[in-house]
Amino acid sequence: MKARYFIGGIIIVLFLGLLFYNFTRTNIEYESDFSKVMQSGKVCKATGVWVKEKSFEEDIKNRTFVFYLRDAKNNQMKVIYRGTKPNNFEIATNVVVTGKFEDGVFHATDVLTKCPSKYEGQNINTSGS
Amino acid sequence: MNKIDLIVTNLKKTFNRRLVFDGLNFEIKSGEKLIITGKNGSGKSTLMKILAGVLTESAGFFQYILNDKKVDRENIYQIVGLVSPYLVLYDEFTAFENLKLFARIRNIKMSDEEINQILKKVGLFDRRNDLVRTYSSGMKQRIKYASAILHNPLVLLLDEPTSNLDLDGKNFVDELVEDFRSDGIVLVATNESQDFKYGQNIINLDNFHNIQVK
Amino acid sequence: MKKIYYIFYKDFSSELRMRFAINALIMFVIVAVSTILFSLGSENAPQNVYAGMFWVVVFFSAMSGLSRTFVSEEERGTSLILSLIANPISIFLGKFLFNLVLIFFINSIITMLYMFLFQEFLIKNWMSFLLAFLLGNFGIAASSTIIAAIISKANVKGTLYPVLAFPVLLPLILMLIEITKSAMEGNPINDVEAEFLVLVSYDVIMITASILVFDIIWRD
Amino acid sequence: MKNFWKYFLFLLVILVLLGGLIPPIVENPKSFFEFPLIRGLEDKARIIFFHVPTAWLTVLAYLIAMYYGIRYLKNKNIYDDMKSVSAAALGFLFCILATLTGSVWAKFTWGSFWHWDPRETSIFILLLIYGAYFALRSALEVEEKRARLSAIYSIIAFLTTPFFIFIMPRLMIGLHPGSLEIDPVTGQVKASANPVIKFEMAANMRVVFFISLIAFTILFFWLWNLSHRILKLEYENQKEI
Repeated sequence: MKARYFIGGIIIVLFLGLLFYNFTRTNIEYESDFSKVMQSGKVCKATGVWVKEKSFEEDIKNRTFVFYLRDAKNNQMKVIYRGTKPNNFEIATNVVVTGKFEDGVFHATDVLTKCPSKYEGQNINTSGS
Repeated sequence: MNKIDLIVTNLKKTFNRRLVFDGLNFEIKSGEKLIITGKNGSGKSTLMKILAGVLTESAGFFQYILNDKKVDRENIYQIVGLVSPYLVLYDEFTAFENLKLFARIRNIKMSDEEINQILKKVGLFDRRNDLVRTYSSGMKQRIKYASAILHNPLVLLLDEPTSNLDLDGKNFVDELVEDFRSDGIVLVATNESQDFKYGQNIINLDNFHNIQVK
Repeated sequence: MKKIYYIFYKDFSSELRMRFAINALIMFVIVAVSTILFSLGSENAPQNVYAGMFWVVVFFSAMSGLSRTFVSEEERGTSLILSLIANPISIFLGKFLFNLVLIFFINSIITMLYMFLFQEFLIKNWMSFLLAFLLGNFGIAASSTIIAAIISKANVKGTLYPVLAFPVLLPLILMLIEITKSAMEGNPINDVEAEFLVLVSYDVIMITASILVFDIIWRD
Repeated sequence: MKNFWKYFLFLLVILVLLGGLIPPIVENPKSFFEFPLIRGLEDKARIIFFHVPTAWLTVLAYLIAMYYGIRYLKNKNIYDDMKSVSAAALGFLFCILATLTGSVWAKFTWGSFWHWDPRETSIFILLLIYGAYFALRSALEVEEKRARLSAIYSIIAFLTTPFFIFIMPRLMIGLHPGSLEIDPVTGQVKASANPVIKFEMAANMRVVFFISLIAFTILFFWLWNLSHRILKLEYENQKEI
């Protein structure tokens, strides 16, 4: 009786361990290299920084939002999002887009912005944003 | 010859804050037969279900000891046969199919002939291929006996053994209890005074009912 | 092992005679799929929506059929005789086996209906879809059997079942949707290797936990 | 010192209210009584003193409810079930509070009430589990059965939570601090700054934050203690009739 709970407990802990090992081992696939995004043609999550110099276009009538992203290697990519501009797009440090690269444009189904999350003063210069 | 003991120590059952019984102590050995009596609602059926291992007690404990070895809770079903008014068989199957299924699930080898023998014994042989759904209450009582003795149990728990039975059926129960294996235990829960002949000792559950919990 | 098989066999032949679950299940699937069909009309929804809707139908058909094995025993009062002839573990595994067969049957029907009715439901990597189908059915059967055992002891059984099962089945369903999406895009199985590991862990953890706690549920 | 904890709690709550709401938020904090300005957050940063403790208690209460559930299964002592259910009830309350405070804040900071960010999703699932737990309890009339089955459900539901921790980041990117994000400079995936774990919080904010965490925890145990004692009294009262 007691032995059964013991063995069962060990099995459960073992597989929870496997789960966490698996979690730490595999990267969560946010593609940060745009050259790969452009080649693959698959649905993926891509991440980059908004190119402020090229600004953005917003078409409220057709609900489209167009902007440019660049990755760490300075590859730039045009993104078309069928939706409205996220609220704090301008102050975002980082943009994540979900979608597919087709005909030279990235068609995003989802755009997420990450904001600065440090509860510290701004005297540290946050470059990149 | 097997040796079986049943030890009941300080057994207590409460049901939704209501005390059913408390401080129940007794011990019976191979060959002994015990009558359990008490008013309606005194917990006779509850005690029978607890001893059959299908209901959990609230406190205290009971233990079957087979040939000096404790019987695991999970294996009580192998040595116990229960007849109870609460027992309902699968009524979409015939009597024969029910017994055949039970034998298979219990993993005991039984030929169709042996099952027919048991059906003859309880007087259902002629109706063995009818669905249990079509049975009268007396016949349902008889098929319960068949399922209780199918695996030749060491412990026979009979709750209201003669209810719904005709004279012929009562004679069958008399015979069954009389001729029950000499190394076995029989417990009979009843209020019918004519059933008191089945056992030597009587426990009245009413005596265990009024104890106040501290 | 034999005991488990015969408990399954008992439920199976009982189902053949009484049709507790199967008729309702098939009707449910037909109703659900045709509702989706009507609501889409001639519009083409994006591909991954079909992957999601496939598992949604699977989840709700599981919710409408898999509780019957325990609920019918409890409603008819036959659980007493069952616990008198077998130990709790065999009972659980027998019922689990029955639910496993049932869900395989019903999900095969759903898959065929989907392939037949929705052109967009096109699986390009059958290997990974079938493996997900296999592991997914196992997990759904495991979780829904133990939840059904809990439900069968309660007063209101029907509405409570999906409420209790949803949080437990959600991680499984989410993973299955991810794998199905990937299979529909024709990605190799390695892409969703991690998801498969999660499925396996889920299946093992759920079945182990169920076996451990079942006898506490079963004995009144 | 019979009422030590009550006075202590009172003191802490006053401290948290004063410390959390009064200090002005300035660009370059000079004195200890000024909080740093965080761009995009401004005054909304104060939520951390109230939102995080409620979220923490939601989880703590669940663990306590499960612990006493398991104890009930072992000892069959109905008082353990009372402790379990009152912890769960408080957990449910704090869960609702955490969801509401979070979603109101999200409306003003992230733009809408709900984003399905991993942590929002997990609190939603916890809300569902708590809801299911109470739905199950209300459907069971026999006390012993209710205690037993709800304890078992809490265990089974708990076993699925590690899966969410794994699954969520694969399905959606986190907005909460501490969730995974992509470093804008290197492009690598990394866990973002977690103000709770990594203490990337100004020192004076940290003091208020931890006082608040302690105060909320004491408040929880006080409420829990009261509610399971009430249940026990009611139970004994009914038994005498």
